Formats: sequence, structure tokens, C-alpha cells
Amino acid sequence: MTERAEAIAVENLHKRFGPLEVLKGVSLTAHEGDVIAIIGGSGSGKSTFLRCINMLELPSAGSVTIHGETIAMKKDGHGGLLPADRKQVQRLRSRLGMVFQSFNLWQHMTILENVIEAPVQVLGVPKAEAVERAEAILRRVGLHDKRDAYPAFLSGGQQQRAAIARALAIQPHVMLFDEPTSALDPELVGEVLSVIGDLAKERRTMILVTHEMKFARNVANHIVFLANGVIEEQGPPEEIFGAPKSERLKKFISSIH
Amino acid sequence: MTERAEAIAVENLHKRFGPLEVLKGVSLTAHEGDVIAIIGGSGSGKSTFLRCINMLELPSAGSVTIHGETIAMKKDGHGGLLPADRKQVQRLRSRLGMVFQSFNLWQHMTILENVIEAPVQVLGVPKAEAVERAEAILRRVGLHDKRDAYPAFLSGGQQQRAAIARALAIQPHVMLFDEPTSALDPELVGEVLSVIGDLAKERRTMILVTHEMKFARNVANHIVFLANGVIEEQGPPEEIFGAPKSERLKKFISSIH
Amino acid sequence: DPLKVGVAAEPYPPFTAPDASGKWEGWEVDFMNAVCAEAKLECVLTPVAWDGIIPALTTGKIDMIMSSMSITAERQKTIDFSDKYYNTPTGVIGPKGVAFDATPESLAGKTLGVQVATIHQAYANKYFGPASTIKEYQTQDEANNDLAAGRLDAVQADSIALGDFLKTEQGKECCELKGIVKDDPDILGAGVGVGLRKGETELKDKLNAAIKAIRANGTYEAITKKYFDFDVYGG
Amino acid sequence: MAADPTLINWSLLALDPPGWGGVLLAGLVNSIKIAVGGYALGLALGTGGAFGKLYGGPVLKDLLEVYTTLVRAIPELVLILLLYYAGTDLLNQLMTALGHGPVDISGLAAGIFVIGVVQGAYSTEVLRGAIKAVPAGQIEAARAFGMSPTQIMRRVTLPAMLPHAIPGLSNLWLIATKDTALLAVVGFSELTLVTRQAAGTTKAYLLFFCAAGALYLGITLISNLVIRIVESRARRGMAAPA
Amino acid sequence: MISEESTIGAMALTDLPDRQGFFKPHRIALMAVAAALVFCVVWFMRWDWIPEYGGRLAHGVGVTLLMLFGTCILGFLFALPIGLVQVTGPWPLKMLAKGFCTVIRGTPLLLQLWLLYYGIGSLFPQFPAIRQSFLWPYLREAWPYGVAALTISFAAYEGEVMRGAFAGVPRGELEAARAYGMSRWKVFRRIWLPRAVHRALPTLNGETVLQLKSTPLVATITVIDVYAVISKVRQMTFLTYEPLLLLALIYLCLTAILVVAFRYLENKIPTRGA
Ligand SMILES: Nc1ncnc2c1ncn2[C@@H]1O[C@H](COP(=O)(O)OP(=O)(O)OP(=O)(O)O)[C@@H](O)[C@H]1O
Ligand SMILES: Nc1ncnc2c1ncn2[C@@H]1O[C@H](COP(=O)(O)OP(=O)(O)OP(=O)(O)O)[C@@H](O)[C@H]1O
Ligand SMILES: [Mg+2]
Ligand SMILES: [Mg+2]
Repeated sequence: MTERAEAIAVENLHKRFGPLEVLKGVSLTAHEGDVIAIIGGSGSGKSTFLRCINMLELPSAGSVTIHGETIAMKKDGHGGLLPADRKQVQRLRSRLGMVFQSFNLWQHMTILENVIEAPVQVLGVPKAEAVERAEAILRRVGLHDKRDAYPAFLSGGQQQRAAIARALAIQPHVMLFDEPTSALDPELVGEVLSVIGDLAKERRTMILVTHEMKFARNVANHIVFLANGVIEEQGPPEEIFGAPKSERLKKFISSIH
Repeated sequence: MTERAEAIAVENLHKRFGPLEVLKGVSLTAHEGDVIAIIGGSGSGKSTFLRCINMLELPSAGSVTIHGETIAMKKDGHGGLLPADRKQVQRLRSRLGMVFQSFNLWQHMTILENVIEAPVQVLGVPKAEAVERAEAILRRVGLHDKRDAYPAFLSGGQQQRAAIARALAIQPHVMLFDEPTSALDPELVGEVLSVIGDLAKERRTMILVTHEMKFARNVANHIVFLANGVIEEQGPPEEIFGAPKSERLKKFISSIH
Repeated sequence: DPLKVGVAAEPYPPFTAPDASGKWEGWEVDFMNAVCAEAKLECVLTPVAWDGIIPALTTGKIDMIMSSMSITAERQKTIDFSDKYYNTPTGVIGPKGVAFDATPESLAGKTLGVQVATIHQAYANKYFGPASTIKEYQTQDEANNDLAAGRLDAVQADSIALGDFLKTEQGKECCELKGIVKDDPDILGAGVGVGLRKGETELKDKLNAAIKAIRANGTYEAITKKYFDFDVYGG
Repeated sequence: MAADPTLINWSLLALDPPGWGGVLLAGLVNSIKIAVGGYALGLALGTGGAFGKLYGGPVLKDLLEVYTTLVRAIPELVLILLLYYAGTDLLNQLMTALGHGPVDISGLAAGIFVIGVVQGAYSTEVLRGAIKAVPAGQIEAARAFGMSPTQIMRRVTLPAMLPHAIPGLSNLWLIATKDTALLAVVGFSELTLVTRQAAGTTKAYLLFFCAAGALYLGITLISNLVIRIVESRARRGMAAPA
Repeated sequence: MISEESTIGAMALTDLPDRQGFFKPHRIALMAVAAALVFCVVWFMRWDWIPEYGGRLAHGVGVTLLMLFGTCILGFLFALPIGLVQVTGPWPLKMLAKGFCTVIRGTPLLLQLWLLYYGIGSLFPQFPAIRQSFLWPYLREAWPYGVAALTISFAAYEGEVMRGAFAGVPRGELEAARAYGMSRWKVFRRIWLPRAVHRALPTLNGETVLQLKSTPLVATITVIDVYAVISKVRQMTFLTYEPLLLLALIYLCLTAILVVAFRYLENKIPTRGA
């Protein structure tokens, strides 16, 4: 595992919202091909952690390194950090494919337009090429027939798959998923999980926040248990689910069923 | 069981929405103290059946008798029925306490005002008396401290309990519950079910539509399985869950887990 | 019921204009009081938008019009008039320092302001348009003001109203009388009369008698002296 | 122009003649009278219209649709002229036909009538939208408890729709206060017309237009204050105050 | 300020009857009554003046439309920054924009128009510099003041609408754009602006109809739009109702065209639900 390149390295990440310190020093390294599942109670800071990785939330302290390139930060004068170089952030972001819990598809564009938007506008891929690639991806997630539909007319599961297609289209080094199934009904959950499972089989690097323990167990090679803003425990799924060490994790796992 | 008075008798109820016949002749008798659970697949007509009992939905054919008094109906000229006497319907409705799936609390009234509204406005109970009674009921469902709050500021479980309190306040002969827990998260489900369980212990007549099989089994003395607009099978819980006869019911029960 | 005498709500000094207390005054207001007193009629002055003064009369919102309305054949198709009670020539004014007179040739290419729905508008359209650009104003005041502001090259109106304007601070500074237009009785009419609904001959006779009476007994002259140094009754 | 345009002659605004302040205030009072009257009439028409449109028979529904569509598509200025002449004319012909003499319609009454008819169309739509925004379940619950239709209306529908209706109704009020300015075209001496008269007579256009603007703005600002209080009362019980 | 939504709903006029199910028995009866009314109007009223004024009416409609589209487009361009600044701008700009909207929306348009034309407009000639400048031929005319007043008014009302529209674009969609590495300008141009405009379209429709209905006010400052032409007809013919009825019909048609045009625009990007 050690010889694979580092895809993402987060070091000693802190994040506070006013008086509330949500992340109290979290470090995590994802190598290429890793599938890391972040689990933890509601409000434990999972989403915040994910959002800090691509600077949607600015960390209060700590550093984020993407493919060996550390995001340069500077003090903002209020005890927080600011990106030193906006261009750098934009460039690095385009290597991370984020799939939001609530999809966040652009409602004024068709599915195809959603998928080609970032490649064309950010990466400068010629439109014809982007469309070709997008169609291949859409075919893969089983949405090719919906390419000219607007997001509002798709079912939740279809929207979620479109959001995954959109993230895949920029050929990201790492995919970030924030509770990709929590807004879906059980039937659709299966649909989406199977797409993510396929990606895992390709050994694509992924970090996912999830509440689906069964899924985390099957798909991830590394589980991170966040509690109270720190990593309480981490390790391979067998260990985490089979032989939890900390009291908190034991309680968490028992409460699931 | 036969010597107890009839609380509700529904005979040969039919209901069609345009071309779609949702109920195709359903008969059901509830005696005082009965707790009847209606189960069935989605779209099988459970809600429609419940709503026909208090004429929120007008049946296309059939009769409903509440405490020995049959609701007089007349032809509406389009192949359906209309209540012959609106006053009678209003009077009989006030003997049925309905608890809606989505609570339907009146948002512009506090919880206490919600609870005393029907007793004061419909039954003509003096306000002071109604308040006194309402407070007792609210205390029973554990909502006394929220009596002056508005519904929007309560959690789902609290709203559901308020809805139950509102229904109890008219001292109904029969309580009708439409999926009382489907909109709640698992924690709240327990809370509400325990209140309903309490009511069952008092031997209050209840008809409930539910998806919680475990609950139906524990609380009901009679289970009705609706499928395709007819009662496919009915009987005591042990029989229904322990020894289902029809293929459909077998399939339904096996699919739950 | 008192009779409602319609007057244009837009000020038309020195004939009808409200003062700061909202009271209407002017030659025509005094004249109205005198005529009504003479005819033993109870009259109340009612301001109405000039633009809609004839519909107001025909639909009964007012009972007569005393608002410097000239008697013309066109108007007589719709309403009736009493005998004339004043008649003054029509003039054209313009800025000082630019030489022209009130002839079509001289006004060609210039922008001329008139008040809407007046005989002046009709006249200007017939004789000066389209060689001159004719701009129509809701009130005489606004036309005068635009002339002073340089947005108009000339204004055509009743010579008395123009004279009154030229006497003001603003008028004195900017403008002067350029001439009197060639008469056309078909358009410019036979003087100003009291507008009445058709068929009200009884009222009309009373008013005609009263006008004759105040001209005979000197009241008319007394009123006129208050405002003008010449006779407005005309020839 | 006055000799020195930079010098503002504030004395023109004095309350007593020769100042025009009193006239302006009288005009303001007239404007407010018409706005209040027209708004109230509009609200009455709107309430009837909204219920008619929602629960009326097909013919009534269509007639109301024609009313609201026409009124909302034609400029207020044109409507005011049409209604001002035609409305009073028709009324008089009606009175004559009934054997009464022609009635005397004051400018105030005509103004209120005209603004009321215009406002009625808008109120109809605002109230209809508000009633439709009341969740069906709220009304169903009331029916399930045996309330009669009038009880449902009084106890549930009307109070529940208020929070939805208030923003729209507030805007209509502000529109009503400003629409009174249009009555200037029929010579009713409301604030705008007297401003024009004062400005025309004194030539102090800027001064008077600004003064009138300040008065209108004052009405708006005071109204906003009152509306905010009313709204916060009506919205009690609603989650997430906007 | 108070939410505009429900008023706009009331003014939007977007619900035209659908074609199916339009012809019901009672409708046919109503239409017969309407046809009879129209017949009476056509037959018993005087319309002989129409040919004489036809050309001028057409010209007036042209002026009205020019006024409408010119001021709507200009006003909308101003409304964008006014709306945007209120959502994200620094507080001085925010206050400025807010104040502008409050003052303009709080005073009658008629008054603003007169203030510009008779008030400010009459000050210009006192400055010889202005009188001699190339602008003077335009400043002498009435229409620039009409355009200015209508533009300002539209900008204020629309600025308020755009504020709501910008604020109403779901944060998540903007975050998604940022997450894919779009620059701030690109997020604005590709996502925020088109989403906001799309959301605002129904409201914009209502506001444009309101703007159409405001154009006749320019007739009071000597701009000859269709309303002014009709006023003239009234004065020349002394007819009370006929010209006004024709005018109402003209505005009705213009409104219908606007509504249909906006419908078409809205339907280009379908939305579901309310
Ligand atoms: N923008 C914010 N301002 C203030 N507090 C915030 C903000 N975002 C999140 N928080 C707080 O930070 C904590 C962690 O939030 P986060 O969304 O990361 O939790 P989570 O682990 O994703 O929970 P869940 O499983 O419910 O999504 C919560 O207490 C939340 O209230
Ligand atoms: N007002 C209506 N108009 C037309 N069809 C209706 C209406 N209400 C219900 N239906 C149809 O009647 C059928 C039965 O509906 P009902 O709500 O009674 O199902 P249910 O058994 O309660 O299902 P669920 O468990 O999903 O609530 C469904 O197919 C539904 O689409
Ligand atoms: Mg989260
Ligand atoms: Mg149901």
C-alpha cells in the first residue's frame, strides 16, 4: 500500500464556527486507489471535513495537499486562514470531483450540459470532445437516454447518478461523496450504491461520507470514525466493524441496527 | 367479542377515481375496543378506505355506519354518492378522531388552541372546561410544557403527539390513524408508538393504517390485509403473520424484512 | 341643487387660477359670480381636467363650462353655447433676439407649443403643421415654461393669456410677442361662450339675458378693469 | 426663471397662504382618503372575487376571470378615464331608469370607486393565491373534526391564509397610495394635482415636486412600519420568519 | 422591504386558458353574450374616425413599444448590479441600492416624470455650457426624460426582483460550480446569472406588463405615444368612450403578446412544480 502515490494528504485540520470547534485536528492520507469511508454521528463534522478538502469551507488551521501540491494559505487576520492564491485553489479543485448530498445539479442546464460544463469552462476541453466523453460517462451510469432532460424531471436516483457523471467528467484524481444516498428512498439507494461500487472496482480514489454501514464495509478499504471533531478510530473495515476498540465506536456500531 | 357494540360498520365500499377503481367492495366491522390494523402495499387503497369512513373521500357505492347510525347518501347524478344530510355527516365526523399522516395541525394556533378548537367550536364545550380537559390530555401525551408553542416549532414526534391529543380531545368513539409514523425518524417512531400502545391498553376503538408490522402485531387484535382494492385476508395477528394463507400476503410479509 | 360650473383644473391666469389657499380667482371667476348673481342661479365652481371637460359636461358631472372655451362649429356638434362673453385675438410669442412673425412661412421649421384641445391646437395644425413641429401641452403654463426653458421656439395662444405671461418675471426676461395670427372664424371661433348641454334652452336663455344685463349695468366693465386695461369683449 | 435658482424659497411651503403647504396637505388628505376608501372597496371586491373564483359556479368563475384579466391588462390611466366617465354615466342612467333623478357623484366617491375596481382585481388574485397556499390538509383536518363550511372558513381558511396574503396586500396598499396620483388626469385635487398647480403658479417646480415626493415617501415609509408590525403578528406560528 | 412575490403573482397574468376543455356549454353562452356586446359596440358607436387616425395610431403604437422595450432593456441592465449589490456588495453600496429602490418605489412615477421634465429639465437651459453642447438637441426633446424616468422606475422595481432572484439561487448549485474550479466571474456568468434570470422570468413578465401600463404617463410630457394619439382623437371628435375603448383593446393586445412571448421564453427551460 505504501508504494502508491499520495492522492490527498490532510494535516492537522482545524475548523471552528465562531465559538464551536467542529474539527480539532484531523489528519488523513488517501493514496491512489484508496476508498475511504468516513462514518460518525450526526454533527460530528464529517461534511465539514469533506468541504474543507476542496476549500468550500476554509479551515482555521492545518494544510491540505492534493497530489503533492499543498494549497497555499495565508492568515486572514481574524484567526483563520485564506487561500493565498485563488488561481491555485481553482486549479486544484478541478482535480477533485465532488458529489453533493443534495446533488446540486444546475437546474437551468440539461443533464448533458451539466456534465460538459466544467470540462469546457474550466479545463478548456473542446466542446465536441467533451460531449463525446460525457455521452460515454452517461451511458455508463445508465442515463444516456436522459441526456437532454432537465434535472427537475429526473427521479432522485437519476439525479444522483447525473451528479456522479458530472463529477466523473472532469476525470478527477479523487472523488468526494457527501452522503450520496441519504436523500434517496431505499430502492434508489441500491441503484446509486451499485454505481459507486463500480467505481470502486476500477480502483478510483474516493472519499465518502456515508451512513450506510453495510456499504462502507463492502466498498471501502479504510474506515475513518469521526467523533467530536477528532478521528476516534480508523482502520480496515474488518477491524472497525469486527473488533472496534474505543467505547464510542462500539456504541455507535451497536446503535446502527 | 360478539356481545360488544358495533363501533363502525362499513359495507361493500367501492371507490373509483375516474377510470381507476381503488376499492372494489370492502366490508369491515369494528366493535368497541377493537384495534384494527390495515396493512397492504403502496397504492392498495388503505388511505382511501380510511378517508371514506369519515367521508373525506366520497364512496362510489356502499354504506358506512357509525355507532349504529348509517350515513344517509344520495346519488350525485354522475354515478357516485353524496351525503344526503350535511349536518349528519358533520355530527358523525365529530365522533371520529382522525390523526393524519402529515399531522395537519393548524399552523396559526398554538398546541392548546389546536386541541380545544373542535370541542369548543363543534361540540360546544365551554372554553374553560375544554382547556382543562385539553391540559389533561396534553399532560398524558407528554406535551404539557409545549401547550403555548406553535406547531411549526415542534419536532415531528411532538407534532404527531399533538395531533393525537387533538383527536382525543373530542372524546371520539373511534380513532382513525393514517400511517401515524411514516413521516418520522426512527427515534420519534418509538415515541409515537408508545402513545398509541397506551391508547390500545385502554381498549379504545382504533383503526390504523400502518407499515410497522412489528407494531401492528403487538397492538392490534385484528389485521386486515388490503390488496388490489379488496380484503385479501384478515384475522388475528398470529394467524396473519404466523400462518398467512394467500400467496399475496405471504409475499408481502416476506418482503418486509 | 346648485349648478356646477366646470373650470379647467389647470391654472389659466388671468382668467382662472387657484391661489395658495386653494381659492379660485381671476377674471372669469368674477364674471361667473356676476352672471350667476344676475341670473339668480346658485353656482359652485368645480375644477375638471381640461382634457375631459366636455365629457364631464355631457355625462352630467358639471352643468356648464366657463373656462375660456371658444365657440366653434366642431364643438357645437356636441354641446351648446351661450352668447360670447369675451373674444380676444390669438397671438404667437417667442424668445427675444430671434426675429420671426406669426405667419406659416416664418414659423416653418420651428417648434411651436400649444395647449391640447384648444382652438389654438386646431389652428396650428391647420396653418403651421407639418412645416412646424407642433407640441401639445396639458396646460398653457407648461408650454410657457418650456418656451422659457428653450425647449420651444414659439407658443401660440390667446393673446391675453400670453400677455399675462409676458408680464411675469420669467416672461419679461425671455420672450416677446411676435405677432397676431391671421383670423379664421371657422377655427378660432366667435369668441368665448358658456358651454352647455344640448337642449337646455331655459338655462341658456337665462345666461344670455344675464350676460346682456351685466354688460349693460356696468358690472362687466368693473370686473374687466380689475384685470385688464382694455376691453376684452372684442368686436 | 427666478433670478437666483440656487436660492430655495422655503416660505412657499408655509402652511398659511401665501404659502402652499396647507394646499399640499389638503391634497395629501384627499389622496389618503381615496387610497383608504379604494383599498377597502378593493379588499371587499377581492374577497368576494377570490371566493367566487375558487368556489363559485362556472359562469361566475369565467366572469371574474374576465374582470381580473381585463383590469390587469389595461393601464390604470385608461381604466380611470373609462370608469370615471362611463361608471358615473351608467349609474346616472340607471337611476333615471329607476325613476330617480341623476345622483350627484362627488369626485371623492368616483375616485374611490375607480381605485376600488382596479384594486379589486389585484386583491382577487392575491387572496386567491393566499387561500390556495393554505395546505389542503389543514382544511381536511377541520372537516374531519366535523366543522361546518362557514366554521372552516372563519376558523381555519381565513387566519391560515393571512400570512400568505399580507405581503401582497401590503404592496397593493402602497400601489393604491400611488395610484391616487393618476386621478390628477380627471382633475381631482389630490396631492399630485395640487402640486402641479402650486408648481405652475409659483414656477418653483423642483421645490414642489420634491416636497410631494417626500410626502408620498413618508406614506410609504410609515406604511412599511405598520405593515411590518402587522406581518409579524400574522406570521406568528410560522417557522423561519422570512 | 416587503416580499414582492404574491403581488407579482397577482400581476403576472401568466395563466392563460388552455386550449383543451376551453369550450364548455356555459362558455359558448358567455361568448355569445360577449359577441352581442361587441356587435352593439361596433354597430351603435361611432368608429368612422378610425381611418383618419389610423396612421397616427400605428405610429403611436410604435412609440409606445419603443418606449417599452428601450426602457425595459436599459432598466434591466441597471437592475442587475442593483440586485447583485444588495446580495453580496459592501454595505455602502448595499445601502445605496436599497435606498434607491425604496425612494423610487415609494413615490408615484407621474411625479418622478414631472420632476425630471419640468423640474430638472427646466434647469438645464440656465447653463450656457449645456445649451451649447451636442446634447442640447436631445435635452430639448421630451422623450429622453420619459425614457430616463421609465428606466429608473423599472430599474428600481426590477432591482428588487433581481435581489430576490440572486438570493434565491440555491447555494448548493453555486458551491458545486466552485467545487469544480470555476472562477468567481465564471460562476456568476455561467451559473448565478442565468439561474437568477430564469427564476425571475415570471416576475419579469409581470413587471414588463406593469411597465407597458406605465408608458401612457409619458403623454403628459408631450411624448406622442398611442395614448396621446387617442387623447387627441378624443379632443378632436369629442367622443368619450369610443377612443378609450379602442385604446383599451390596443393595450389588451399588447399585453397578450407580451404574455405569450414570455411564456415561450419560460418554456424553453421547463421547471417542475410551483
Ligand atoms: N456554516 C456553519 N456555521 C455554523 N455551524 C456550522 C456550520 N456548518 C456546520 N456547522 C456545525 O458544525 C457541526 C458539524 O457539522 P457537519 O455538517 O460537518 O456534521 P456531519 O457530521 O456532516 O453531520 P450529518 O451526519 O448530520 O450530516 C454541526 O454541529 C453543525 O451545526
Ligand atoms: N384524489 C385521487 N385522485 C386519483 N387517484 C387517487 C386519488 N387518491 C388516491 N388515488 C389513487 O388511489 C390508489 C390508492 O391510493 P391510497 O392513497 O389509498 O393508497 P395507500 O394504500 O394509502 O398507499 P400508501 O401506502 O402509499 O399510502 C393509488 O393508486 C392512488 O394513486
Ligand atoms: Mg453532513
Ligand atoms: Mg396512504
